[in-house]
Amino acid sequence: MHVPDGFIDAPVSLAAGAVAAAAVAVSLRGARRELGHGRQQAPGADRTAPLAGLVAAFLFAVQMLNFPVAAGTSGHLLGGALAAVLVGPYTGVLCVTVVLLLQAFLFADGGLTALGVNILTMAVVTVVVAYAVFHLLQRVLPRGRASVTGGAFAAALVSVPAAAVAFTGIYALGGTADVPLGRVFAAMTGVHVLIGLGEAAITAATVGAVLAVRPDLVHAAQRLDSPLELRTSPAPDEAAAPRKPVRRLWAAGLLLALVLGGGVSFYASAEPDGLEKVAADNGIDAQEKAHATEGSPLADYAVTGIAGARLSGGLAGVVGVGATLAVGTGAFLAVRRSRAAGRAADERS
Amino acid sequence: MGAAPADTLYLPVGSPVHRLPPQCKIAAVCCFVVLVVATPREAFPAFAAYALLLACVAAAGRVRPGHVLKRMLIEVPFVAFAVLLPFVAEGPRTDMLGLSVEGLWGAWNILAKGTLGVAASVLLASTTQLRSLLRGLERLRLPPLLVQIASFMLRYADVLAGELHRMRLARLSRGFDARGPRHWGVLAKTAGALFIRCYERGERVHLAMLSRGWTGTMPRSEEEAATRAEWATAACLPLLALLVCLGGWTL
Amino acid sequence: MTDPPPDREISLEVSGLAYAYPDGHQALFGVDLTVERGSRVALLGPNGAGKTTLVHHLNGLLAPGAGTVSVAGLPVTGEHLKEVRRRVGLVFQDPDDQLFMPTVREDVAFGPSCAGLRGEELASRVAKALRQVGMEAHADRAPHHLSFGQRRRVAVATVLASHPEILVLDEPSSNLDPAARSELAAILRTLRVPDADGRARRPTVLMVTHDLPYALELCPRSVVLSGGVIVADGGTQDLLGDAELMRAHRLELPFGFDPRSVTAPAG
Amino acid sequence: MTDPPPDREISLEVSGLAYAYPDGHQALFGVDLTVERGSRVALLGPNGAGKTTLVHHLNGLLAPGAGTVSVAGLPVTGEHLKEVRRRVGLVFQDPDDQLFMPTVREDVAFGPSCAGLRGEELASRVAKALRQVGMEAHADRAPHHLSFGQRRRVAVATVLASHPEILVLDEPSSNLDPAARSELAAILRTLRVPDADGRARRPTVLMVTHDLPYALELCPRSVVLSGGVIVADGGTQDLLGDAELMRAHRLELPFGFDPRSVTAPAG
Ligand SMILES: Nc1ncnc2c1ncn2[C@@H]1O[C@H](COP(=O)(O)OP(=O)(O)OP(=O)(O)O)[C@@H](O)[C@H]1O
Ligand SMILES: Nc1ncnc2c1ncn2[C@@H]1O[C@H](COP(=O)(O)OP(=O)(O)OP(=O)(O)O)[C@@H](O)[C@H]1O
Ligand SMILES: [Mg+2]
Ligand SMILES: [Mg+2]
Repeated sequence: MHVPDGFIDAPVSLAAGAVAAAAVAVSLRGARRELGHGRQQAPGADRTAPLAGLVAAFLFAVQMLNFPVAAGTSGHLLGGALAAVLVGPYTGVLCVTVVLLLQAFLFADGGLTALGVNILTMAVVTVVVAYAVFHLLQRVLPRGRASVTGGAFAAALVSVPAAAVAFTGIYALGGTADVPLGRVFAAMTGVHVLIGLGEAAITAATVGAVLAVRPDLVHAAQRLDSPLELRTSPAPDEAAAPRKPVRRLWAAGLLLALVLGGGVSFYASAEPDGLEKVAADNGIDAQEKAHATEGSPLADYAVTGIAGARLSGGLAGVVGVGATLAVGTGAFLAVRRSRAAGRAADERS
Repeated sequence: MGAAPADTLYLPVGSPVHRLPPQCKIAAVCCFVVLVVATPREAFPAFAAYALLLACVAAAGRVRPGHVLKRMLIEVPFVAFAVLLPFVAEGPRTDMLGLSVEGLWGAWNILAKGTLGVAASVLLASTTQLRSLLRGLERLRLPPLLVQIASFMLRYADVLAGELHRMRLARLSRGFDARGPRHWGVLAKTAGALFIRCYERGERVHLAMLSRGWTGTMPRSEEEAATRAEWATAACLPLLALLVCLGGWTL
Repeated sequence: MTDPPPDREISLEVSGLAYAYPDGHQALFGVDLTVERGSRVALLGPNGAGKTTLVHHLNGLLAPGAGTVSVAGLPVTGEHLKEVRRRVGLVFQDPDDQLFMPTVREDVAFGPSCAGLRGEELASRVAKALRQVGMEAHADRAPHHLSFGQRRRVAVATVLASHPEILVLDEPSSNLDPAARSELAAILRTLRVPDADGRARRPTVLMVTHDLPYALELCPRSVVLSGGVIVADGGTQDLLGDAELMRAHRLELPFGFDPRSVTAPAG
Repeated sequence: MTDPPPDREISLEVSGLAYAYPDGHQALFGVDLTVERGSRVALLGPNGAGKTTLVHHLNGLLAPGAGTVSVAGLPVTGEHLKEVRRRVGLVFQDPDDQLFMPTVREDVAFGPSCAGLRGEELASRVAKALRQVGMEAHADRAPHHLSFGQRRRVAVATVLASHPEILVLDEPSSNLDPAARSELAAILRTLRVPDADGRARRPTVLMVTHDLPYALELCPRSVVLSGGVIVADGGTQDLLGDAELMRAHRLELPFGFDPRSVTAPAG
């Protein structure tokens, strides 16, 4: 859903930029408060940047799980809901913003002039909507881990179509192509409800896994604190009764498996023989595969993230440029023809 | 770490473009793209002129055309979208194929501007090192907290890659190979565990930094602000683009 | 080395192995090594000698730049990789490299279940391996929440549970407490693994270590790798007694230890 | 323990320290420990005893659940953290946790440059630390491309370069080759660090280790931590000689080593 340059006209892009900047400024203030506590934290240390950076890196990695949803549109995790639940709304906005910023500058994913639009829809709207939904649900649902996981699921599910709606709104104001708005709306929300399902399942699975092992890391969850025991000689039997996070993790894993399976099989349906390949290329192994001994998700961005193994090298670039020229020529011819028609009409009258 | 991600994006050839301070380049590219977007879509020669400008920059930066094209893969989803436009848009239709005229215009607009935007960003990323890009953004008054989050993100991207790599080797050495849907469960579980693993590894790295006296800002070598001459050099691109843009409006 | 008599099976055979890492750093410069089935061999050498690099080749995690590696007669390439990995159990030098599942139990079960084990049999295999390293009490915890030494033990358990015919251990005793160290030695000495015909046989053990007394205690034969080549190969007691050789390859004997004063326990 | 005589400076003072990890697992149950300035103390104990947890408190990386920690008279809390971390140099048990910069040189320079060192002085400090651990040749490589033992050495160098008045080392000798091990011992024995008045003084050393002979060689005093509490504290030779105590806490002496037969080198 990264909007490129030229999709939204200049004035609206700039206005969106201004609004996004304001939202980021607000988040900057809020974030310092948000990440300033937690038990694991070293007293007084400033962990905002490192931990937000880590969440951003994770979002960046999961955003590379790209799966085409319908012709020409590919879905990937937006991550807004995940960020909102894990680190809170303000830091969440910052994390997603940073991801978008780096994607635009380092990988040309999303236009520079469209940065405002992208931040507004994918960082601000998703995070705010997700957090609102999540917060609301936490109020009504009974306290407990299941509620947190369920809340995360719902929040993510709603956040993605919300972003699509926001985008449609912006498009209505400053879209450059005259596509019927109703259709844009229907297509966008339709597709994004699908993407939202994927997003919701992955978000819930991740939050569930984190809850099971490190509940303190989930910004929105209350911690189950037990008082410290003090003694002066070693315990007779060191083996404290272990808790059992197994089942939850298993469930989370299964859920995630279903979703990834679903997403990936979309891909695979076009290429049934490639099932195995796709599982390896687009599954979790995506980033690790190309660089067996060294590398970074960043390095593989264009290759595995965007076009998979099917389009190689410059071919796709050539296709892009070729298509640009072809459409341009078409438009040019159309203009000439309509001008000529106009002139003919003038002459006749 | 740090150096690795730059390997495939950044082209380490010394050129005048590479040597320009990052903040100048970023500002120039941003202005350029804004101008491109602001150009009326009917001004065909203007777009040709923009493309020519970028080609000149690429030549000056010794960036091979193949490199730019390869990086432009990113555009593919939108090329597909644009190709659909002429079929779905409203308004009068052409005689050939019954395409929507308005749709054709829309497609052309998106593709031309999008392509130029992508090419400009690719040139920026090819001639500017990751870390100096961040420094440039910082100099352009991007809030320091955002810059810090970004630099940590880049560092942790390596942690993440490292963890993924370790997990993969560990699976392999115990006889696992991903074959078909039966193994998605394992892969999915890996994804779930990845977050915690990375988070905790990141936490430990952060602790290590703290224990060596880190207080929130990376130590970095002082460097001077860009000179007037450097700003002037970088300004060539947007200035020429401004001329082109104005030309486009007056045509 | 002379050719082994024909009735002796060869577990590991490395010849002319050279390898350079992708960053261009060459770590191995032509390594030849033969290990007989059922024997225990220590691989000694200074830091950065290439021990880990060599060991990763034995499991096909790295592909030789030059030379060949074969395991139990199978060349370690493409089609045989799966079989080779089934036969070779590798304990990584860094336990974090080895453990990746959400709980200790699942991690230990991973290898056997990849090999097709299920249900009761799997559970008992896992329980036994965890008992051997004294980690039953922690079976349901997350591996990355354990102490370093506990993680090392789980790493050993993951391999024990797979019943590999060849055990390759990269510094298994580091970060273990002294009791765990000698328990591990006892395990390695008494371990028997069923072979293809179901007979219990002694597994082949190749152990990288910097702990020379430990090598002497466990391995009758030692090989010294230094600077990417094998520089010595022979009886452990002889090698450790050769002060000049030891010094030349940064293998000084520890404080208060004399290799000639002790005899290795039998087994 | 009785109160130390008033003229002795106290480097580390821990009292009633208890801590539970965020997943609820309690690791320390009330630890009391006092270490005098300039002394070398070994911290022994089985895997999972809580040694690493304790050590992380000495640098303010973990905040006590109960009890207090103070370093050189400063309580390890909020406003003093910066000063405490300047004074305490911590070598992590896992070198991968410690090394995070793109090159070895930058990593070693990180600490001193956080403390404000620049230019020539910084460069010579870094060069010296790398020379001490024998890693000058690798200064421009990436830390994660080194062998495990090489990474451990760089981790030690990062701390040496910061000239800390108190050195806390978590299993510094594991994965080091035997020569590097005794070089490290020599470094620790001869290290002098300038104090506030510029006089060269012996740093306080607290070393976690499972290598009992090494502890005896280096540290006159030992403390045994087991099950999250201190169970013994005294002269190393005495403690190692107490077979029952050792056995009870999984600290068997290694094969071929008799603590009574040797005397620790002076220094
Ligand atoms: N991933 C890597 N990339 C580049 N070089 C590497 C990598 N891993 C190891 N090396 C280099 O290869 C050489 C051999 O490394 P290896 O890890 O095999 O040593 P080792 O004998 O296992 O040492 P140690 O006892 O310290 O574990 C070293 O010089 C090391 O710096
Ligand atoms: N991050 C963590 N989360 C939860 N529990 C932990 C964590 N780290 C350690 N523990 C537990 O706390 C206890 C003490 O761990 P610690 O790492 O301090 O042991 P240690 O004495 O350093 O052991 P070793 O000799 O193996 O390094 C162990 O039982 C361990 O399982
Ligand atoms: Mg090694
Ligand atoms: Mg420890």
